Amino acid sequence: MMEYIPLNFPFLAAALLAGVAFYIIIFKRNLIKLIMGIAILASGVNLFLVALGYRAGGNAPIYTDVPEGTMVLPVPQALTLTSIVINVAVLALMLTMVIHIYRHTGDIDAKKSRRLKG
Amino acid sequence: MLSKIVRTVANQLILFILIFGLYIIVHGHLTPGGGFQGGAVIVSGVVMLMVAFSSKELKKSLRERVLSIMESTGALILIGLALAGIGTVFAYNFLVGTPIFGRIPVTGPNPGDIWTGGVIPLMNLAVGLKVVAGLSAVVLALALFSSGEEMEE
Amino acid sequence: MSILSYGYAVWAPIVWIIALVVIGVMALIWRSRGQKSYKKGTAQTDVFLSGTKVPSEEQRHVKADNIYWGFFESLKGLYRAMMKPHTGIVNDYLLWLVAILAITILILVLAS
Amino acid sequence: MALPLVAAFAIPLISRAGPRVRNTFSLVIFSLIAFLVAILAVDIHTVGIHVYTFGATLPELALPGGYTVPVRIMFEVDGMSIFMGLIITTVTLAALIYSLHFLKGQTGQARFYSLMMLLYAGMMGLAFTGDMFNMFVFLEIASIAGAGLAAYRTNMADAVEGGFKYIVISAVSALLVLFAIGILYAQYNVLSIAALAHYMQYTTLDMMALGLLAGAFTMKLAGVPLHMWAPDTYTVAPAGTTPMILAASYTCMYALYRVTFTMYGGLINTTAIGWVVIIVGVLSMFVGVMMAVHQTDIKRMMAYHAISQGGYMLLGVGVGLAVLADPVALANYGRDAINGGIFHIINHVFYKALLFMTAEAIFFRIGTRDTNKMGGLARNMKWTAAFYIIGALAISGIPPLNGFASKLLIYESVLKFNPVLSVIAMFVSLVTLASFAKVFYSAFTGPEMPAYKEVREVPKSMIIGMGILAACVIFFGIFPGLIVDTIVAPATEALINQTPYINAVMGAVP
Repeated sequence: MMEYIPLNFPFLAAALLAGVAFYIIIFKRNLIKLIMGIAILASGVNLFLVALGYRAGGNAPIYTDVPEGTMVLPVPQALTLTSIVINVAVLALMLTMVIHIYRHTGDIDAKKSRRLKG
Repeated sequence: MLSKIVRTVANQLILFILIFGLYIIVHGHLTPGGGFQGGAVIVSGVVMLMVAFSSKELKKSLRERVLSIMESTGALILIGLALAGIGTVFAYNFLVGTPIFGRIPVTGPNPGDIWTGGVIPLMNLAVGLKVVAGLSAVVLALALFSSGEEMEE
Repeated sequence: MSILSYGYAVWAPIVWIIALVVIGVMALIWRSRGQKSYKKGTAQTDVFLSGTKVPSEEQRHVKADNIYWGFFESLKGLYRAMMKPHTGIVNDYLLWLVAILAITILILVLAS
Repeated sequence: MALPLVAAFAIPLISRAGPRVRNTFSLVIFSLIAFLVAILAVDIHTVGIHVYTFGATLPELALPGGYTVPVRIMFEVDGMSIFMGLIITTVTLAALIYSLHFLKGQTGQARFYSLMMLLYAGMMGLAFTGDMFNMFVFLEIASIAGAGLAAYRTNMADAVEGGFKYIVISAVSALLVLFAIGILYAQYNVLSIAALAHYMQYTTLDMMALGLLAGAFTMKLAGVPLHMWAPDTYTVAPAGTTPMILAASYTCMYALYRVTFTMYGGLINTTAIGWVVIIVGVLSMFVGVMMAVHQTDIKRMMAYHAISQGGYMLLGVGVGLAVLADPVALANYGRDAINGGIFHIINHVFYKALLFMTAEAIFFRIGTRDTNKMGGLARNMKWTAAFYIIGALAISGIPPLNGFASKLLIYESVLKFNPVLSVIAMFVSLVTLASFAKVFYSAFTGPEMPAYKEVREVPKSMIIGMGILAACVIFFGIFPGLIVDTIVAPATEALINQTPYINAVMGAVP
């Protein structure tokens, strides 16, 4: 069944996610939306990494009770996990900072809440 | 605070979530999972409690100071384990061949043996500890902010 | 050891310092041969502004905004153009990043 | 190298024992780290490249017999890496000493020291790693810690804003780096820098990856026109950490050089890339300095100068890169240009750190960064004023301080390459001096302001922190030959000649 899905479909999806993310982070002035854009970009990159390691019809790369056959590459999955962990930390930090910005300025618009320019 | 049914179910369910999380952490070197994933499962239990009861209630039992100490301890154990192998090289797997997690695994497909992997299961435990503490602290802090409260410190 | 030689010239700070000290000593000698009648704290050191009343010391201190006024005045156009991109909005920073990425990749692909 | 991490996580525990214990602990453990780094530096300059493989008994096990790709995570330290390591260590030591007193009365000090150690660990990891993916991980560690430090004074609205901007641009550029790593991994199935350099084909996808990496690292090192976050972040970061965030940017510059020289070296069209780097450098110099003259906020002005000085480094290395393919020109002036560019990194980090610290000392005492409101501070803050003069003269390239030595190398080698660029560089230096004279005049000289009659000199630990850096500035100015020969030349050699770096890991592979 899996063979009928075009293999570059995940890459297209990753590109789409990245495109949407870039649109958001450039044109949306709301800081929360900006953070959501970064999260979408992160998922796009993660999808890209996982798709890299996929081999058609492969098994999960675990040696416990597996059938014979090819395995998908484990390294990209490890990379993806690490990057998910890091992104969790980054997102939490960004959200905390937005909370502080909101507390100080009463606004989460990038233009109205800025204090530093020039 | 939600209805009594939800609270009762949540009270019962949290045990299973904890056990499942611990299972994922301990079997990290055999099956998919590990410290972070298992920790995240446990934190999802914490979030469930937070929804069922209120975050104010939860704050009474989960102190930030305790969480902070837990997190630091987890990280210290991890790096301590890595440093313990420094006699040969950093992060050397010095437990191979010892009774604790020391069996050499069979190469190729096998049913899996939990006493393998050397220091890796221990490291998974440490990471799990750190993730549970860190993520709960983050979730708790964000939830408390929305209800207009502050974490201490 | 303290000499920095780079193929076509040499830079020796020690020599430079010695020269500096010699010049300093010469300047001091010259200074000691100057007028001795100059006294601090007398009318000799007061500011004279064509007879008008001199403002107090605090008011005479030129503020940072007013230093190099002529420089900024003559380069007004440049500064107006330069302040425009410095909006301080984080989205604009990322827009610049994407634009530069596109240009860099284009240059790299075309240059090979 | 894990010691800073241990320290970072142990500090919250130790600080339960009281602030004095914590301060002593951080100082002691950091001195130990500095000592270890010094030993490592001596070792590398005498023996050669170090490869450090995690979890293996021998470094050679990175490449088990019969394998053609390295299978383990490793650190690879060569002349350039240890050069960055030395810079980072010195700056962090000075910043740590400086912060001891500065933080008195602030809340969450334990976190401050934790984050500081974490930032240090991230930068060291970035400088030492031999693996693209760990480069990403350490980049993120450094970003998170840096943003946390920049937003440390959460009671100020602009501090949080500066930290937020830093984390946003860091997150986006780190994701771009990860994307580029994915592209590279897809083609060669390896992550180690040496192995990538060994197998590099330079296809169109590789070009895209190089473009992504270059763009992302340019963002992080604040090259014009991607510099706008730098003034915001540098301005608000608390004292001591501003120099560290500055050092973090230059560590990203190191990563850029590592990628262009080592990974893609010999394959790219060096003339075209060199000119791109030169253009970015000249733009940075010019825009940075012109914006700096305009500022009235003292730290913001210094931040723009940091951008402008970053342009000098890019200019020097860019000229070297542009003539990399031409052996005659390289021997004639290219090597000196790279020497100058790299020597300028260490000089700039030292004097700019010194200047940021003096600015923060003023802020510490009078509570404002606005030069309009200052005046006559030299009467009461004599040490600060003296350190400021040293830093300002050094940054403007006045002999015999260290800024002159590296700028001289850049001017003269660039003059042989293209005289126009050299003239621009000299003009920028002139405007730099002018803007620092402006701040010196408005802040330190002039009559005593009535509001600041009671201002006292800053505490001892801050003076010591600044003193270390001032001593380095003067020492490097008087003995430039010594420094260039012992630590800068090996770094340049490591950049120009990438074969030893690759062979240290991939030596067994044909």
